[in-house]
Amino acid sequence: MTEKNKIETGFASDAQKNPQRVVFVTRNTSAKVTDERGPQVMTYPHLLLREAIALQVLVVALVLVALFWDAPLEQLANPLLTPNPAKAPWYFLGLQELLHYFPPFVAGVIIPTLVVLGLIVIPYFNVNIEGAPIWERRPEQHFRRYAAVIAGLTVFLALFDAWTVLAPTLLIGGLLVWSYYAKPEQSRAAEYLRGRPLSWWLMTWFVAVAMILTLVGTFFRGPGWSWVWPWRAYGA
Amino acid sequence: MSDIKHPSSTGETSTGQRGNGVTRRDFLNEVTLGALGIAGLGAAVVTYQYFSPNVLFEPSTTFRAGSPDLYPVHSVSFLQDQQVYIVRMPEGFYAVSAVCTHLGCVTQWKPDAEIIACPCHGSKFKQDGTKIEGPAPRPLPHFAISLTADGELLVDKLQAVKAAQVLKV
Amino acid sequence: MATTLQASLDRLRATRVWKSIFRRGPAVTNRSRSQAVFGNLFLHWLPVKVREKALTVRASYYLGSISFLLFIALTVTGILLMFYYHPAVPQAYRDMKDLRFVVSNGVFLRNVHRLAAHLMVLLVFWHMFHVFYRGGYKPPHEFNWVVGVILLLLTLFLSYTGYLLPWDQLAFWAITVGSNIISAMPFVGSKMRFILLGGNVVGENALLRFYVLHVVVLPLAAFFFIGVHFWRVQKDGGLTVRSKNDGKK
Amino acid sequence: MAPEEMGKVTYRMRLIFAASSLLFVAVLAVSPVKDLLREWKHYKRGYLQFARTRPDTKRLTADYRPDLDQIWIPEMNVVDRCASCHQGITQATLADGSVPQPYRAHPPIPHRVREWGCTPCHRGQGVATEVAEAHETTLAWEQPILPGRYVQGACGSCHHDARPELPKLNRGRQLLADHNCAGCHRLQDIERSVMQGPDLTSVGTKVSREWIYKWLKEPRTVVDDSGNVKVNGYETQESPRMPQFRLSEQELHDLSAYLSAQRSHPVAPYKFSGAVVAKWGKRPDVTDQGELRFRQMFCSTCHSLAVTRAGETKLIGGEIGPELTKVGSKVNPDWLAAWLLNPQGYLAHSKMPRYEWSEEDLFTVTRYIETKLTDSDLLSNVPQLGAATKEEIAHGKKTFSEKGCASCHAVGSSGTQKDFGPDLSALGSKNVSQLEFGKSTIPRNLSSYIQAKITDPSSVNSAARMPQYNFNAADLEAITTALLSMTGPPATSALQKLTIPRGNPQFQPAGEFARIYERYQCADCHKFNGYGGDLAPDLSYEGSRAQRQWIISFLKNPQTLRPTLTFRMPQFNMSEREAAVLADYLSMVMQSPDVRQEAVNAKELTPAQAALGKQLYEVKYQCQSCHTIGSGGGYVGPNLNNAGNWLKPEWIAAWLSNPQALVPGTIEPHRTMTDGEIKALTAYLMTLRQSGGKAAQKQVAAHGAKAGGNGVAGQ
Repeated sequence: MTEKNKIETGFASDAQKNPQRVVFVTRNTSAKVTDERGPQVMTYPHLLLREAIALQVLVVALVLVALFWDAPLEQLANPLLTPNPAKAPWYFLGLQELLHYFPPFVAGVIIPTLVVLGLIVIPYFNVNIEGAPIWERRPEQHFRRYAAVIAGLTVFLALFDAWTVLAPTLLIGGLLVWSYYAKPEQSRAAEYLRGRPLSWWLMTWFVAVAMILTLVGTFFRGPGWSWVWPWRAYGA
Repeated sequence: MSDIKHPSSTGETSTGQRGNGVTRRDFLNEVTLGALGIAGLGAAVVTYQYFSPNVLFEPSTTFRAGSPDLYPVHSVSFLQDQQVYIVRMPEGFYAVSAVCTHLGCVTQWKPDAEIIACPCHGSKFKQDGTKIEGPAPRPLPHFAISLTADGELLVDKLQAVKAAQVLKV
Repeated sequence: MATTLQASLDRLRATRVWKSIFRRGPAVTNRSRSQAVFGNLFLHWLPVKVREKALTVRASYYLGSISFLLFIALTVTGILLMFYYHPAVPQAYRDMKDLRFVVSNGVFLRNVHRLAAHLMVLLVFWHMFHVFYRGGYKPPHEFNWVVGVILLLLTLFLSYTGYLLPWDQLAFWAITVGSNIISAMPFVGSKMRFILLGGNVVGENALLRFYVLHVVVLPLAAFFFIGVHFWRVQKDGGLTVRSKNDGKK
Repeated sequence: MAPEEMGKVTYRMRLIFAASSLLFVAVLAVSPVKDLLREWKHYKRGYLQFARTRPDTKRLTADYRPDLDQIWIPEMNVVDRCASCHQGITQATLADGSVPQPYRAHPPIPHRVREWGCTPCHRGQGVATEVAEAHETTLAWEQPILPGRYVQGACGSCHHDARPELPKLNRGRQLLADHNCAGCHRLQDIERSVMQGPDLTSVGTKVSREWIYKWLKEPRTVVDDSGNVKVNGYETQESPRMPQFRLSEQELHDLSAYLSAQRSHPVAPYKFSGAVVAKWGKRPDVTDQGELRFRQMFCSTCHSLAVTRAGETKLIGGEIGPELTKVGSKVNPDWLAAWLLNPQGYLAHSKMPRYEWSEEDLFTVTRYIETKLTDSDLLSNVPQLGAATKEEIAHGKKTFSEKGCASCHAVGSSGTQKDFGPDLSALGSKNVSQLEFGKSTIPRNLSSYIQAKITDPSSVNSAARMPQYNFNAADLEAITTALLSMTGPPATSALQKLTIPRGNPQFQPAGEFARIYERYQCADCHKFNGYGGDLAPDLSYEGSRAQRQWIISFLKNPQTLRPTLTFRMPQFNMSEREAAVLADYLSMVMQSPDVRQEAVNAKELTPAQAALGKQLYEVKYQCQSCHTIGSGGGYVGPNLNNAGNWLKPEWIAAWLSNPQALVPGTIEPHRTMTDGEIKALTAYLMTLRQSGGKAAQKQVAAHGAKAGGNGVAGQ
């Protein structure tokens, strides 16, 4: 009875003995207690001491940088004088880069909404809980499906000439295709990549695109959102 | 961190009551506490410094009160912007604060009764600022008054002077 | 010297006042150490015990903790900066100049605030990716992941609203460009922008709104969700720590 | 693990914590230390040390406080902390040049630093307390300190009037006006003049295509690289009006074709009567006679001619009209006579007066110009252009508008084109980031930009259409100063109140007087109520000064009052009626409120007073050192031989009591005289009359002509 309960809820019932006992039962696996996660120590003082050190190191780092780097301050805001280029804060520069390629509704609304929704629903997707490696089951069928998605995405991005999005997409897509054909024993990278679930691939693609777009928007965009090399000052 | 993994080896040092382990542990404790204490005190001092402004956007405490001819003899003129009475008597000029010494209300000159009266708690002063009655603890202070090179009155509200000191024009 | 310090500390701990506040003796036993955590409102967010493995740097790089500490640092420097800031045009900009040139340590505080803000956005992203790659979003942590996503959005909005406050060209045009993205939403976009800015252009109203959002509304919301986030870490069984058989079938 | 071991902190952790705490304290201390060592505090301490080395230490340190010094003038939006470092700014004893900066005192100016602050004049960032931030261009401040040599530009932001203390600014504004900069650009306070460049509607009837080609290639007035102005190869002080455009050979062909085809409203060729031609046509002295008339009519007051003296050739004559040395090779003879008869008939806004010509004079003078004022080499370098083709004309028309020629020149009814170039009325407050520097390597600041733009427009913008100007260094600086003064309207209403507007004088007479005034272009040389030229006396109060009869006789036969002058009133051959109309108007309208007619009654002046006056004139006040009576006296002031016929007694009285009240800036000394002395001097001066009558007048006229001839040749 106890055992059945564990399987259904995924939680240990005797929380008093060991509140951290967690059990997952998924397809193709058997029920297994996964509590072999080492001994425990008191929060006070062990964790708090480390937090205090972390705080001190953080403050030291902040102070040292703040002494040599001044927070930017430009001229008084002037609605009549648009700087060229006018840039949003750096964490929105990926979005601004997207706006350069896609209509505002797509880049400004649909994509951010999808990203936020996607992030929220990740834990509720079954496929992630399994953590099943991507090519484990029905690889041919999956490969055809994924290849079609990558091809479609490539055509779509190429149509909009959005090559700063296309580049990381092709990179990750290429890795995915490579991992399909590679033999796990061939190299450690192949073994690693073949062991990743679909959610890992999606997130990695997102991280790659977001990073490339933000870097491009921050450093490689000049007047008129044209491509510039950051080591060459504008106008010089 | 592997420090707690071998309690037998490190435990000796940290918990042992013999040798210089005790002193070392205590010393470290005190260095830490001392450093944090200094940081705390320093932070208090720096915060105090931060809170005391280095420049003020307040009206100047020294101001020009115009030509002496503007003030008839035997007159008390209230300068509202500066909250000062310019008093001209036969013996000369003096500048009297219009701020009551009791609780800082602005007093009023009553020409009929020839007194300076405070509307808040009923203090009354003579035109030279000496107290007649009321809760005010002190007479109204006199400010330094002088003539500029181009012949205008100059009052310095930061500089209080004795009541006997008048400007002869 | 050493002993006197220790002795006076001990004497202080023996007073009624100290005891009334801390309600425990020196933390020498596990019981008193537990009480130290239980008996303190802020430490109550933490579990009494943590897994030893979760303390290692590689387990989390302390990304969550440092993000939180940055939030505290931002709160402290932010409150100090508020003493010299008027959310008005163009006084806000003059206040920046005064912080820079006149106020003792003003430029330092502003630098720290600005730097910590950027760092916090960066670390919150990093924290999220790190948690994802470690599988920290998986049950039973699903809800805490969602809280984390909310905290990410709050961090972005905190940083974004703070961006306008210096009222310089950088601020003005970043907010102008950013707020125009909102108006791309169908039907409600322009209305939302109108409400956010309190007008059709980035002006005095927008500055005041961003100020209130930045110093009151968003920090309170962030504080609340941070509390939930910490508390859920404890309730969901602590940090995700890989066991030996993780990743191996 | 034993339960109690769970709470033991290792020695290593304690060590790490202790070390990080120490580092924490040390690093936290850096910012307060940095704060202690701020730049302004350094200068504060330095001032105390410096003051101790001075003899008047006590006075210098009387106002010393260790805090920031701030000048706050809310209504002008001024927050200046400059005095935090520049602490001796108001200490008179530190004005010496040997006092090191930043402690030197400000040179005396009419503005008090406490009431005006520093940045309204010097610019820079007043709120800054660091040297670089306060003085230089930074990301957060693009109005750096105005270099000292341009500081008059700052004065000009408020003082739109011309102040004698600001010579560089005035010179710059004058240059901007003279060079027709307002033709293409909108400039603060400099309006487009009515006559920018000549109307070219019928220019094809005036000059040949070859001459146009030559002119476009090398405008008559050329400034060489060293800034010397040359007209037809002769040095002069005249400001060049037509700039040199960078035109290709093709553009020169096209433009000359287009312009030579402009013959819309040709003036009808003047036909001399047969009698005159018969009488003068054959006479060998016709050109000599023409030259004599040319001189007698004082053409030289406005036009200059090249004169060679001692191997050196110079232009002699006025600058109101063009230089005429080679004009005979330039214009068509048919056109010339018609022009001289009625200049406004060809060019409505011409400044040239319409003389009352006798046919003989016109004939001789035109012959003189056609034969003597010529240069056979003028067109020697010009290719044979032939007749203009349709295609060339069409291209020329396009080039004409592309180069902005229409900004100054009207062709046909199209009128001139406004604001061809950028608006410069707020150039002085432009930020560096708003300027295009192109590929040039000049320093990134406004004054360098302005100078580069003027000396070589293509250096900062290869597509610049602006013509090239060659100014010498001083004029370049003056123009830069004037442009820097154009900062647009002041930002705050309080400053707007303090701005001193430019006087915008207008004089709009009416009626018969207006017709004669226009005909003789009186305002070219004379001022009327502040409007007009500077060459001749201001006539605003002429009615209070001169007697009507004298004015009439002077207008009919201008003679000089001041024999040292080169430029004199031309002989217009005015009719009696015209002279009378002018005299009536001047007597009645141009009156000074300061001259009261009842002050002196001429009839009450006695010979005794006159005798006393003579005494005062000769002994007490020594007037003869400047004025001439009879044959003795100086030449600084006007000749008083005929004062009794010329001046009104009440004017003399008012003048003697306070000359500067009547004519500000006159060199007549202001003496304190008693009323009795004034009356006596007036009485004496009123007795000075030259015998009237035709003979005297004729003699005077002849003398004037002779003197004029000498004047031109002798100067």
